[in-house]
Amino acid sequence: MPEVTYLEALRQGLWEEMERDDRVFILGEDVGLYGGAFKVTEGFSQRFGAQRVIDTPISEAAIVGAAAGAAHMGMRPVAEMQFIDFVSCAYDMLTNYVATARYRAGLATPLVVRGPCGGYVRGGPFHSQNPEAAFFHTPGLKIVYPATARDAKGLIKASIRDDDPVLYLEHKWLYRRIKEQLPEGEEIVTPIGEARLARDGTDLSIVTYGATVWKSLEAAEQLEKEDGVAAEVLDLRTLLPMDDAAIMRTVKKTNKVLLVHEDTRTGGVAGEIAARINEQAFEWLDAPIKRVTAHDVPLPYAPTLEDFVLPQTEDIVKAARWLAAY
Amino acid sequence: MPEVTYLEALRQGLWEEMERDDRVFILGEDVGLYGGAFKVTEGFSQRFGAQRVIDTPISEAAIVGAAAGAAHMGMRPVAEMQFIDFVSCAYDMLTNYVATARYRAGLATPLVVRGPCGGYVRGGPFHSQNPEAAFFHTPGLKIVYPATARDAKGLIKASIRDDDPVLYLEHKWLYRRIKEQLPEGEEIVTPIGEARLARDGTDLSIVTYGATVWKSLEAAEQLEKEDGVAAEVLDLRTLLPMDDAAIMRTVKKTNKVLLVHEDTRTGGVAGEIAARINEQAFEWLDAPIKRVTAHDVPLPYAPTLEDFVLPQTEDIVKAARWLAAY
Amino acid sequence: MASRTRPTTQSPPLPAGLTREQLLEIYRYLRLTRTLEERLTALYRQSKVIGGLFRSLGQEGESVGSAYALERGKNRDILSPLIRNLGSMLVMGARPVEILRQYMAKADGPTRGRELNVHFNDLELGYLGQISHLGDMIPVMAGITLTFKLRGEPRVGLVYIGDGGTSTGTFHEGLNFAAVQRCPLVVIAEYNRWAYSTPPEKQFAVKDLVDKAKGYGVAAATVDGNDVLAVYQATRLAAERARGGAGVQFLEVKTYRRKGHAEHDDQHYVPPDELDWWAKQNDPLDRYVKQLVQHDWVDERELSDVDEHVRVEIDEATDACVDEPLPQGETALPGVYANPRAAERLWFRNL
Amino acid sequence: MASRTRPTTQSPPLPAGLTREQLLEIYRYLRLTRTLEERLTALYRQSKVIGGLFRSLGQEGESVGSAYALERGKNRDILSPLIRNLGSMLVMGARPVEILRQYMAKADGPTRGRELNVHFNDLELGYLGQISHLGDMIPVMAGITLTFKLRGEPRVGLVYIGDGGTSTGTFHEGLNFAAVQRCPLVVIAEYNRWAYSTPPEKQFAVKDLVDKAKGYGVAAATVDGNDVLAVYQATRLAAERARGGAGVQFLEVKTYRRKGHAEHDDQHYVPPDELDWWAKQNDPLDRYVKQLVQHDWVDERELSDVDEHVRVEIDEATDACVDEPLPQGETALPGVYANPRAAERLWFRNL
Ligand SMILES: Cc1ncc(C[n+]2csc(CCOP(=O)(O)OP(=O)(O)O)c2C)c(N)n1
Ligand SMILES: Cc1ncc(C[n+]2csc(CCOP(=O)(O)OP(=O)(O)O)c2C)c(N)n1
Ligand SMILES: [Mg+2]
Ligand SMILES: [Mg+2]
Repeated sequence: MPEVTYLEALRQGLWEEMERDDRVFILGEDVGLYGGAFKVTEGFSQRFGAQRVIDTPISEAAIVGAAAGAAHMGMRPVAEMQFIDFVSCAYDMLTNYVATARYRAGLATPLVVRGPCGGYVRGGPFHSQNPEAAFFHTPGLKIVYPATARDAKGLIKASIRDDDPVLYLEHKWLYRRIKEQLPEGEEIVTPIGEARLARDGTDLSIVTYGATVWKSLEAAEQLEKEDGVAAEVLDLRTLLPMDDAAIMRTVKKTNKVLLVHEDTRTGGVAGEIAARINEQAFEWLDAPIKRVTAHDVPLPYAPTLEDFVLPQTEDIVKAARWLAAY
Repeated sequence: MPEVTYLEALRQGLWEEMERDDRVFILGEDVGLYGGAFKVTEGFSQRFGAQRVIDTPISEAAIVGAAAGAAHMGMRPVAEMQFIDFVSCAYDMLTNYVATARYRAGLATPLVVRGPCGGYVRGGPFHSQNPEAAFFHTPGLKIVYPATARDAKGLIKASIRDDDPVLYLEHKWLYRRIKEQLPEGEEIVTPIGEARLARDGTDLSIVTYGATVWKSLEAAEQLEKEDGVAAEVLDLRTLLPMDDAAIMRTVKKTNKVLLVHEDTRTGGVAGEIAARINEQAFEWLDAPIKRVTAHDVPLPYAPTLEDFVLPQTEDIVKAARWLAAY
Repeated sequence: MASRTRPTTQSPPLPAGLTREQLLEIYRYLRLTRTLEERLTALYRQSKVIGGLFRSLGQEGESVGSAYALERGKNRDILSPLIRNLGSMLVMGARPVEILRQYMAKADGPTRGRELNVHFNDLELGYLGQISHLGDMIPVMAGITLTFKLRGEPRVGLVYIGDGGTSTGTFHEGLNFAAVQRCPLVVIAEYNRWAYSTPPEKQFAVKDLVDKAKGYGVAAATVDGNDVLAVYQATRLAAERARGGAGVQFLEVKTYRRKGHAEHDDQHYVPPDELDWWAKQNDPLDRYVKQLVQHDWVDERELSDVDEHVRVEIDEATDACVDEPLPQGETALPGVYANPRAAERLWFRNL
Repeated sequence: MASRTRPTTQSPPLPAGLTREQLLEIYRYLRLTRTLEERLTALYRQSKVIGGLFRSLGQEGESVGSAYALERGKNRDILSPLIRNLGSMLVMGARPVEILRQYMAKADGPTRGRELNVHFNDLELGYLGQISHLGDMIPVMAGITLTFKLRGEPRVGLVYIGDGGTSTGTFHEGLNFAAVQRCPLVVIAEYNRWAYSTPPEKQFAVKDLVDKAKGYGVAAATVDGNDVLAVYQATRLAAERARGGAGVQFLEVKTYRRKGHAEHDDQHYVPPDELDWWAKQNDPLDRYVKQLVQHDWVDERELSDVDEHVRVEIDEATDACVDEPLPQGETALPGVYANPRAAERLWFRNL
């Protein structure tokens, strides 16, 4: 079985869907001959032609709006944001037009907006964002955030096939860092809305997604070795709709929860998860729900600052120890 | 003491600040001779001239961006969104440019973005929104949301005087519905960041803001009369930064919390509050934190639908009873 | 009927390649639009219309004339109307009873009470309702027409934008995108003197909207918006060019908004005699009727027959729906997703 | 020195109202820009520059020429540079050591490691760093220049936008806003053939950027961006017009981006001999030097003196900061608000 990176897995998923379904097409800035800023669509233009891999002007609102129009007509557009930070320019279009189209007016709007997000790469405040919280509040959208190569592939395929608009967040720190053996020939489709148990444990649960899945796994290893604490790690994979059942399962099993995300704290997704656990499993809690997140600042550029602001493995370890001892 | 509406109180506050400080100016669509879609700036253009009450093109991003530029130069701009729903078009400008300016670059950006928000008025999905959750996740912004005439006045004055950018949310259902006696001559300035105890109680705490403060007070009356339950009502007034101390005070007093907001549930502000209570007062909780919110749908137009989707007094009563009995 | 009394050979040549029946049909749509809006005004005063009421008085000509120039039928051309393009929707096949139901938020309305005024669609018939955020429909229509082009379908799209709406970023991004892609899109820019209370001088620094087309490299023209047949002809030409592969066509229609932004607006900002002049000297229906009659294309009795039919039609439509129920509250919940994960719970009502 | 050997009366008239000293100063800024970027490239290869490196090779002329046309000093004109306007910032008074520190994320850099490359400001000196989101600085500069106008200050603003950046909604909204308000704003639109890998044909359907000005009702002109003095003169004229109350001035500069979008970009999409032609035939420094020397405005030794001084200056600046520390982690926290409610807690590190 060949070993593929997270980025290559995503690329494969996109490629296979383009081969399978000629309604699928790609649009975005520099996605054509250049192959995209991170080379996710490298070779696509050569294979599928300029009609199906469309270089656009620097117009995120138009990219998303045009994708919506095409989706209404039965196409399956995949819109790339060069960096996900620029999806903020399409905020109105995505939340007001796209997300409400079915509810308001019965319009089918199957589209995918995808792009590189996340920090740990010294990208500074505008090339490192995690935009999930801004869109998490939008009924009608789905949001997926793969942490593994397998899910990078499985979720892009599921997103393209889904009949709802999906925001697909891919972590640029994982692009080339994560490798996995993926079977050739097997069709990998990760169901949207299902979390993944990334590590079994009994003493406490770490609920997380994206890059911090890996930090959490590292922390869990360390806890096991150094403290004999067995931490369970739940990788949410889909943020909207959220897999409450999987969350409650792990809470009810370990009775202690640590919520971890890379995004800033106030208004982040962890708040919603905390509220849901409270509502659905309050009596099972043996300790307060804890959060490990970024600090509430724009993400700074200097490595020392970025490392300080973003959650690190040792932060997770520390919080988990506190919980374990509670 | 004259009785003034919420809208008139806001108007007075704006007017007084314009009189007091000639760096203050207003810009927005139809704010000049027309006086704004809801007549908040009626008469301002006549008094202060077209240079200080500027009618703009339909360009929310430019309105907010230009306000930022003027603020850098020492002005105190107040930008009106005709309906707050359109602030989504300035999402990038407000979150990326305005909110980060001080942190990134030490730029002073004292500006106010204000506009009518909220439902219960049959405005349909695009004239009824509550945008706080989208901006609540933005370090660098402040968000205020008055529920009373006094605070409508006191918070607009505080917002204009604040050295940080403030999103001032005014509820259009309250505009002419709420009246209050306000002393003439007294300077009313409501400190940003301080919640208000709207009603004293001992059995449970309702934490809320905006229009649902009134629904909560109504519910509390009913609970008192019908159940002998004494509900405390905390009006947050400022959402960002949040008054954790006031929240924890009431939680530690009553040990049961109901979070109420008009905004949709998933990703709403209540999630963050739940997480904070959990972190800061877990051991004081005698029952799960409950939420009463809108359903997770775009807000529909028909009165029957809107009333069903938005939280009503009876919903609060019902949830409070459940909590009281827990 | 009337035509029998005068053999067609004696009639002057018919304009714009239209038949007599078509001329009458255009008249019918004009009258239908105006009468329907008058009925809506009456219902608004009775508080039966729930939200705001937006009139197109004085602009019926450009709406009807431009829509009439499209290919209609199942899965043909598609237009995206604004609040003042009720006429365009009627031409594309929206029925008065749907409009009435929608304004009154009836359970059986096209959006089952979810959306207001003309915000609804029938993509097969060829109209896509706007959302409130001005400008957003331009990128969306760019995407629809991009699809026509990608698939090689001989269809065009048409999108309206107000003088005020041209100031939005989405107008710019969408028009530029469509221009680069040479989408078969007709953009109708409505110069109607007002954007709410804001006059063009405060909205842009060019004189005419057509000047804006120059920045996008698209074909452009201006037409008298209150001359129905001129609008029809100009749009027809634009649509055929777009259909033929000539890319985006920009058409400015000069017209005038004779009512306030919505019914609550008292128009105090309007110069006193302006309204009067447009009502008396430049009403699109009056002008059209004069043309029809002066050229002997139809006779007046035919027109009053239409008026009468329209009145009856609107009466019947009103009677059919005015007492219909509003939707049941619970119907507010489903349909947010095509594939919801599971039945939604009624959280707080389910304790 | 050199001037002593030839009395000025014998010199040909100096161009554009500039003195010999000014001509040399312009040369110094050009050389400083290029040399500083070369140094940054070296530091980038040594991994001392932390993020991406953006070069303005071939565009130094338009940056320096346009900025040099502004009134400089304390609280005079203000410009907002893009990543390829390092030269403009240097002209306004940014110091090479600040640029070096910023690129290397040093604690003593102008943003103390918070922001990257040229994203920093000194509003008193007259430069306002961009944010990454293209187009956003146009509305902001509209607001700055609106303030100049409201206060009656004789100051102008200048904002740069790339050929790609003109496709953004904020470009449109900001330019239109400034045009209506007749803000004293000069917009420099840089046609440099590329937006990342995207050529103008895929970015817009007009031929030249100056065509876009027509949609805004602003004065517009085009200038050869690689002719420093022409850019200086055109900008000077535009700035003086804006200062005089003539409203927004749009100036297209024709130039060419000779390096990739950033250092990592191998430019495989660039036609083979294009780079060569621009390097050999149309380098702004070469052209300027030729002008200076051919007209005998300065002599070559003066130029090599400048080169030498610049080299020393950059060496010293590099030495001064290359080994400086990065900021301490905790310094990441303060300064989000002018009036924070209370000291921020280090939540999860404070258990
Ligand atoms: C992005 C946005 N901002 C503000 C509004 C509020 N608004 C609704 S209609 C209108 C005026 C529209 O003027 P114009 O485009 O000329 O259309 P007209 O009413 O003349 O048909 C405004 C400002 C809106 N709908 N969308
Ligand atoms: C709104 C937005 N979308 C996308 C990007 C990513 N991006 C950065 S530079 C660039 C190309 C810019 O081209 P141009 O404006 O011509 O400037 P140049 O690089 O040629 O100086 C792109 C697409 C961005 N910075 N902002
Ligand atoms: Mg108009
Ligand atoms: Mg360029």
